[in-house]
Amino acid sequence: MSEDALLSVRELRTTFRREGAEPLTAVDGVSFDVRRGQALAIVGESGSGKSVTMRSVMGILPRTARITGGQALFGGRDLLAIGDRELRKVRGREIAMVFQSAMEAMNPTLTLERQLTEHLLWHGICNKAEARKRAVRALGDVGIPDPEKRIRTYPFQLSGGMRQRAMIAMAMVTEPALLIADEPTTAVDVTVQRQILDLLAELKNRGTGVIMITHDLGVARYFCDDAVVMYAGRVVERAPMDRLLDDPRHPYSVGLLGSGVEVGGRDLPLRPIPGSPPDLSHRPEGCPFHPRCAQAELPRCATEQEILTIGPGRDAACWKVAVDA
Amino acid sequence: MGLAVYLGKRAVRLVLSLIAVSILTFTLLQLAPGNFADLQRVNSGATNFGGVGTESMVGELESRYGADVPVWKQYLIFMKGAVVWDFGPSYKYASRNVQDIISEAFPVSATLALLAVLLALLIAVPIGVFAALRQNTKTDHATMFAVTLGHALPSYLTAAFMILLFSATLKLLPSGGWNGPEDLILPVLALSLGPAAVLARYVRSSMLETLREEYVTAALAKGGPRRTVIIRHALRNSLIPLVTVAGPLLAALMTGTVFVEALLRIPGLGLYFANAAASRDMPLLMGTAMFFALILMVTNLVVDLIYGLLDPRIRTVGGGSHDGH
Amino acid sequence: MTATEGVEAVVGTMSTGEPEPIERGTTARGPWSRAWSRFRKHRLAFGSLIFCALLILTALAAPLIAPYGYEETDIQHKLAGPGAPGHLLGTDLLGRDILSRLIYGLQTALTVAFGAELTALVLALAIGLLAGYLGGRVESLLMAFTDVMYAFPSYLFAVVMVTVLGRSIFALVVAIGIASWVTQARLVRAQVMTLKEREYVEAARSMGAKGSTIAIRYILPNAIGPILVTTSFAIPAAIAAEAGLALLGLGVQPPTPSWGAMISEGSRYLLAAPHMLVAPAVLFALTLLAFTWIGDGVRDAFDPSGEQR
Amino acid sequence: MPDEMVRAESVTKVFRTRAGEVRAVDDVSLTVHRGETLGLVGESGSGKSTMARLMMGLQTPTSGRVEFDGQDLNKLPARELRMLRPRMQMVFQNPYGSLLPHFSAIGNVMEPLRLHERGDKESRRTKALELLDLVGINTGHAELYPRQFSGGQQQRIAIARALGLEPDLLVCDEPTSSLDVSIQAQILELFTDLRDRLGLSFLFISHNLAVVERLADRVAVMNKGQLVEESSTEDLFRAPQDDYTKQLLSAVLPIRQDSAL
Repeated sequence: MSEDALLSVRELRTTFRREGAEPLTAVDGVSFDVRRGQALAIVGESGSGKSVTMRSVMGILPRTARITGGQALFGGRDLLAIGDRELRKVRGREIAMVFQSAMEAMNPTLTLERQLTEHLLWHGICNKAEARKRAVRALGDVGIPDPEKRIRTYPFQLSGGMRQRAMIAMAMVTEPALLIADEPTTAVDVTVQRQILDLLAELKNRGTGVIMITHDLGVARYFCDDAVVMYAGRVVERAPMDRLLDDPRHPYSVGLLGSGVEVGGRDLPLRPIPGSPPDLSHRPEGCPFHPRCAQAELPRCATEQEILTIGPGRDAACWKVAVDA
Repeated sequence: MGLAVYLGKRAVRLVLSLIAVSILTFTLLQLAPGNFADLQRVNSGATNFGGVGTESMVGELESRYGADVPVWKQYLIFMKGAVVWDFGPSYKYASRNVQDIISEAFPVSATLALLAVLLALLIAVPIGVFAALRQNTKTDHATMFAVTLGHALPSYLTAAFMILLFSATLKLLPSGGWNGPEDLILPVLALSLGPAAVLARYVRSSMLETLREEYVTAALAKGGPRRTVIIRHALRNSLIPLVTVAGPLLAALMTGTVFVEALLRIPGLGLYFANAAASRDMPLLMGTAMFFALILMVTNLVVDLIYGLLDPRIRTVGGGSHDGH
Repeated sequence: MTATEGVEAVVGTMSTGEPEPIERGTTARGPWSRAWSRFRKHRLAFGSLIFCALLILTALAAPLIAPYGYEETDIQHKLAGPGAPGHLLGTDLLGRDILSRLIYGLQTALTVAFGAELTALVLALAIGLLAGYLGGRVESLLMAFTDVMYAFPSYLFAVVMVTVLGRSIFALVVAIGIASWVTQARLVRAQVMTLKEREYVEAARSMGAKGSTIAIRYILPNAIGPILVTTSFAIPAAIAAEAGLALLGLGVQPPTPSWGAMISEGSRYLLAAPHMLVAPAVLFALTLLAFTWIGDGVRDAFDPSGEQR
Repeated sequence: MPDEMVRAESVTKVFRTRAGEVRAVDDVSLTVHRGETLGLVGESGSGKSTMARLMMGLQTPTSGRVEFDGQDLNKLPARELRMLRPRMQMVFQNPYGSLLPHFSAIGNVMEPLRLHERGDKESRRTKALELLDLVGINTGHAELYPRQFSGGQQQRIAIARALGLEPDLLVCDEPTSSLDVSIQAQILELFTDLRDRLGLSFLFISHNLAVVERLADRVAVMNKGQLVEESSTEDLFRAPQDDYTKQLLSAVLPIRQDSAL
């Protein structure tokens, strides 16, 4: 499975140090693969650990965080083992990142030019004049009109949609093999959302692998090929995107879909999951979802959880699903 | 809003504030007990005037100091002079005009204040950045402890400890006076510690705030070397608001050197002001108060302008949003 | 790894929903009880609180504790060093007991500081709340006035006030109080302005609450934390201001003792009698530090992330 | 009894900012009928939140009038407007921000009852406990403070508070958009349940078309301060007339394979 994978994450575990308390496990044994020219959705609600997972791979966690186990294989190297110096050469050059809000992810006091060219220079990809040319081209590619002029402006002088495009240009200017997009459309209006996704789809068609972190199942379905569902720091289900949405298996995935409202679904009954996601410092033993799960069977669900293969390219972290399959 | 309009508005506000300050001070001083001729007598050391001669003498003095006209007229006369830099003769230093005293004594205070602020910045910026980068470590706590000391002790108390140490015990430095460059050392050191503490605390928290910004993470995600990211993205943006603190500190120091001047017998403007108050030298008191208020206001205005220049967000809006305090 | 973020920051960036980390638990803990338990954990602040309580008791009971009156002279022992018979900290130029004068000086310092800060707080609260809450023309007027006062260096104003009112404790309270209310009024107003934008104020309006109810029952309790922080730092500042004015010869009328005057005197006889400077300077420094540490504790109690300045 | 609960008649709201005048709401007429749920849809900056505040009488329109049950809100003296408030209540986007942080959950729910002097302290307490129970908050947690609850629970408390005065009209401004999907579904269920049980009139504001479709009887669409379309929910989603509405609808990304679109 991982032979043609661009990035293979295996058993990743990340914890956060806390003052006067046990470390908090934010990511617990997460594994997945991303292939060239394909998009993987990491789906989950707040606190599910989806952002921390990707920040662990990128090595941009806060100081209080520690990666305590796992591998992230990329181009024959384990990103978690090569050290910050080597990782820095990958970061921004071979793996780039797009954030939720360009307003926050772009420095308000530096011009677009500075921000779109600085990493070309850091990585020694080209000289300053060439970098500027590439930056202008990148801005044009993402559909910003008059890029020659716009490159001299500051991020706050652009509209929300344009700013988001500029951030994508900033990520793409080094032509990375893998793009990590962290909720790239959450902060924009629906009418802009589609344009941003189409822009990213173009990159995908050119062979870039994409990991998209999202809580929006509609966005995931529109853009992604495969999906990983996370809950309380763990992967609960992994499946091709369409299969997940049309035939979810893990009780949490089922609940998530039952909670999602969509246009045209007025007469479908809502089936919300009762209760709220656990506080990571009080994560239930065994399957973290069992206290909210209608099908939970004690004591087994409260003591163990393992990931079982339930079909081609499909796994679920629920023994009951495997029994049914 | 154009810069010219903005400047014009600020200038009008400044003049109005100055007028308000002058009326306030003038009125208050009118309420002070005793007429100025009594004071004149006290100041000249005479004890038994009495008799007819005195009355004529008082009349003579009154007309010399322009006190024989109604109060409102006195105020107008004062303002008319003030506009052309003429505050009239001092009571206490009867042979000198107030403006000459200011011209002579202010450079002394200004030198002390400028040197102290420069020293404070030199101490504070590295300390603040250092503490921020090591947040919640022992180094950070120790640094912040030292900062609290600097913060809590007023300049004259620091100066007192310094003369105990450097003059009385080690006999390295003179314990006061104003004769040579070595007399600068104690007052500048003593004056700089308080501002250094304020600035260091500010730099630390501003730096912490900036380091938490998503654009710093984004810059790291682009593969920026840590040092470069810290300097170009974090430090730069966290030092911009420092102007708003350093400026008023400078202004406060320009007028706040008085205590150290008094303790170390330095002939600065502060000392004259204090003596003027103690000996009820109204023209000197009025003149210095107005001068100090002017200095404070101009400094604040300059700070706002510099702030606007440094931060493109404010620069384009026209600089009106920031108050500078 | 990036350098310097706390767990809160991560939770902040990861969460797409909840505004701040939820503190779950089954015991009800209001803002005040949380603040107090945080304050108690701040050892330096808690120790300082005890120390300052002792200082206040000493000042209240000065006549009982001080071995001599502050004017009493011992002609036999002028400029006696520390440890001289009957004079633990020595005597001054006139043979007055330094320890006794320090204790009475403490009385002066604390009376002036607390009086001044009370004055400042009342003025600041009234003006800040009115301006922040009423808005409109009242606010413009009050704030224009505050701005003028702000442009006036506070110690200059204090000096002018003492000149006008004379050298008494009352004059110092008024002078320092009036000189320091401006900063606080601006803070109160800023707080009120921030809180006024909070959704709960709009929610209260939509419930049909009156302006005065909103200002006093909803806004004030939430503004009080930051105000308390400023006030606790203002106390040592006022103590320093009293001593500073005394240093300039504008403090209380001698022979009533004041630490500033004692320091000023001490510095003049530095070489002959350094003990005259050492004792007041050290006690003064300790007092200021203790009050400042209390302020630190209060700040950490109300603003645990340490972000507000 | 007139059929109209609240009616806005060509209201315009202009805000003066440093950047110049902003027409947040531009000549909009909108009516919520008794017992119906009106959905108000728009993107950020469309003026929908301002419209909600105008209809609540929380802001004064620059021109036009708003009538609640036949009374012109902007002509009423402040005191009488306050007396009218119990009949119209509001639920906000950010539940934590809208609760009083220094009051416990039950204190928050009791506060409007206290303001309008409903019953004595004991009866207010009893009523508040009933309300908390109604919205699904464990009454054993009534003494906890807002920050000790999760976002979804905070929104439940805010709803309980809004219901305490037994309003005729409930205005909800993006009440689920700060919540996670699974929590959003719980709150939507709660709204549906409350509406059926209490017969409230609802003004429900959201940028989420699916949420509005599920709850509303009629839908109004705003864009750049103007009302661009208004019709029954069914018609609007089946056959949108306005270009902007069409654009909004076509931007929706379906989740299920068998979705109607």
